[in-house]
Amino acid sequence: MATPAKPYEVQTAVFEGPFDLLLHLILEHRVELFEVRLNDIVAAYLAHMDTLEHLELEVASEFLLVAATLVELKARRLLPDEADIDLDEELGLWEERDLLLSRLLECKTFKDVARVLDAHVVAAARSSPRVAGPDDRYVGLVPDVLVGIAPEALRAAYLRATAPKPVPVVSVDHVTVVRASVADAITEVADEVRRTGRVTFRTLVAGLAERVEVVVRFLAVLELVKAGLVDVDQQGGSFATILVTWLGDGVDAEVAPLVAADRYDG
Amino acid sequence: MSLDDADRAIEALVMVAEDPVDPQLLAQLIEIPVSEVERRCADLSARYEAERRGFTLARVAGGYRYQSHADLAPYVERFVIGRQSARLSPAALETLAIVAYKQPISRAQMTAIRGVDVDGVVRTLLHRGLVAEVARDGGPGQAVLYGTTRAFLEQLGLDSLAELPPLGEHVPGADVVEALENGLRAGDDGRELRKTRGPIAPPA
Amino acid sequence: MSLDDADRAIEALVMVAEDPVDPQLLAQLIEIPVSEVERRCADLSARYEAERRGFTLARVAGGYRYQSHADLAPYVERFVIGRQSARLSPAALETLAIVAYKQPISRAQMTAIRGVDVDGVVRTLLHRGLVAEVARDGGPGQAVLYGTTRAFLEQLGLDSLAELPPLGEHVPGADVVEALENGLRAGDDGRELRKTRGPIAPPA
Repeated sequence: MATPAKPYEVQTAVFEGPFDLLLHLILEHRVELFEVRLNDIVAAYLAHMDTLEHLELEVASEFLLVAATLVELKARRLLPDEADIDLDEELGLWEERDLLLSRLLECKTFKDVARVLDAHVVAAARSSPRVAGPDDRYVGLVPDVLVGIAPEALRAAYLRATAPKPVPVVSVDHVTVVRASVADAITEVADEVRRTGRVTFRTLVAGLAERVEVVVRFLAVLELVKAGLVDVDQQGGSFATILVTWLGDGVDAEVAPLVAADRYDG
Repeated sequence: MSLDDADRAIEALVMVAEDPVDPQLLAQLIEIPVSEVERRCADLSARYEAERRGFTLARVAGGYRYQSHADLAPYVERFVIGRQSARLSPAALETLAIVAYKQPISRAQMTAIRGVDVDGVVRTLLHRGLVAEVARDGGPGQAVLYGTTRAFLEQLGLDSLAELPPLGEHVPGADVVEALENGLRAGDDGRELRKTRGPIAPPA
Repeated sequence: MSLDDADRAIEALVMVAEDPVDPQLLAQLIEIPVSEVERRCADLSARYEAERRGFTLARVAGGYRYQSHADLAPYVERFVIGRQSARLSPAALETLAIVAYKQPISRAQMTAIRGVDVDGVVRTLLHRGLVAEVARDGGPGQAVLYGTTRAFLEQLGLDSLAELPPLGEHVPGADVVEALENGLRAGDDGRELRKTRGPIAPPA
């Protein structure tokens, strides 16, 4: 990261990621998570994107993670409202909540201990080490370390040092799965809405087994709304059918930048 | 209060070293037991302090080194400008803390703990020489595993990783745990959170 | 016989310096006259001798430096010889190659090319007399620029740098280096190097 990315802002506070945001909301504002209006955060997100001259991709994708986490949590709250509660699902919900709690606690632990380490660094920086080494009387003792090294070996070492470094491969985990699939979902949703002209959100998520996949589809729709490629309409308040309508002119070029943007891995 | 030859040899050797000198090496060169090296270094260090020297003999990263006395930071800071590294960002410090306590650890594991991508900060930490690749995961991905370096110990002024503050002392208190539990409560229908585990365990 | 603050500041500053410290600079940093610096240094030096310290405060070309006492040379020699492995590490060889082909070059530029901190490696190369400071960057930081030495050429059996094997026109990686360097130089374009010494200084 050559220059530090401008962190994403929600209501003046600066958050570094979903855990950061959740810890802030819960610990400093004592907010119950299910009271957070996702609407507000999405509105702030869209307003912020409008003010940017160019999309700060790393920050934008982190924000999508925040939104995904919140949507997932709110979805958990909403699902049991349906008449028949699946006991397995209910138990799974508790487990997931406990897992999130322990992850937040772990994250908070390292945030706190990082401050202690910083205090160590600051204290240690008040002393500087001696680095001068032996004086010139002893330079003659140094063996000729280059003996036996051909100039060609030096050239080879130079080429090795300047060869492009392999890009580190990050193995897929829970978090990166979410990020990667938003790009795919944008393509899939765009294809489907363009083909049909108008479709219900329920149709777009029909057949998806995992809740997180539904969340990702929802985020994809938000991205397409933001880009002006689709419009959404919901008559009859919460839980009424959401209609998604195609506004674009049918070329792939409009969708491509969104997909590329999300695939970017800073 | 004259110094004997072993003390003088310790002073000379630590003076010409570019990095902290392993007491084993001092013992070998001076031909005295390691325990005696340790005792003599402790005595020298106490004596410098008592004489109000401008330098100290410090035990850092497993060895002994001379360094300027912390009192004189105002003078030294003006002089060594550029040699001191810039402060780490909170994000880099948090990631560094995770590596310090969880090493060896992969990027994916760091990402999972922080909840955000760590590639940028890991690059910064590698660049600063505070962490390094220490192994590869045996699994299919052969993920690179990272650990802290000697430079990390030197920058924190620690003798070894054992001197890191115990993580257990920094596990959030009952009030924080309770606040988080309330925050994650289901809300309106009075359902209670069933606890299945306590605060996270300190590292083994 | 406690030391006052000016003595302590002198001790601290000379201790952390990489090169002999100019008394003018000491005077400026401590805000006392140069003559007083000279007198205090002479006193400190005499006191170390009287206390039979293992180190001395020597007045050498360019200023004051701590060095090991001549009496203790046998220990220091064993340390210096024993410490060096006969071969350069791959990291040291790569860094040396970068200096050889890109001189004059700053540590920051080497770090940018290698992607890891090079301070320790550069110190090794300096102490082995293979590279030396050859100039200073004209910019605000006055970064030290390094080049290879005559000893470097002699050990490789070359008469001049022109005899280094050419990198070739189509070397992959050279463009990468340029990109890295441009990235590093962004913002201070057009700055010229102010040379203070010739390109190949023999080890001091």
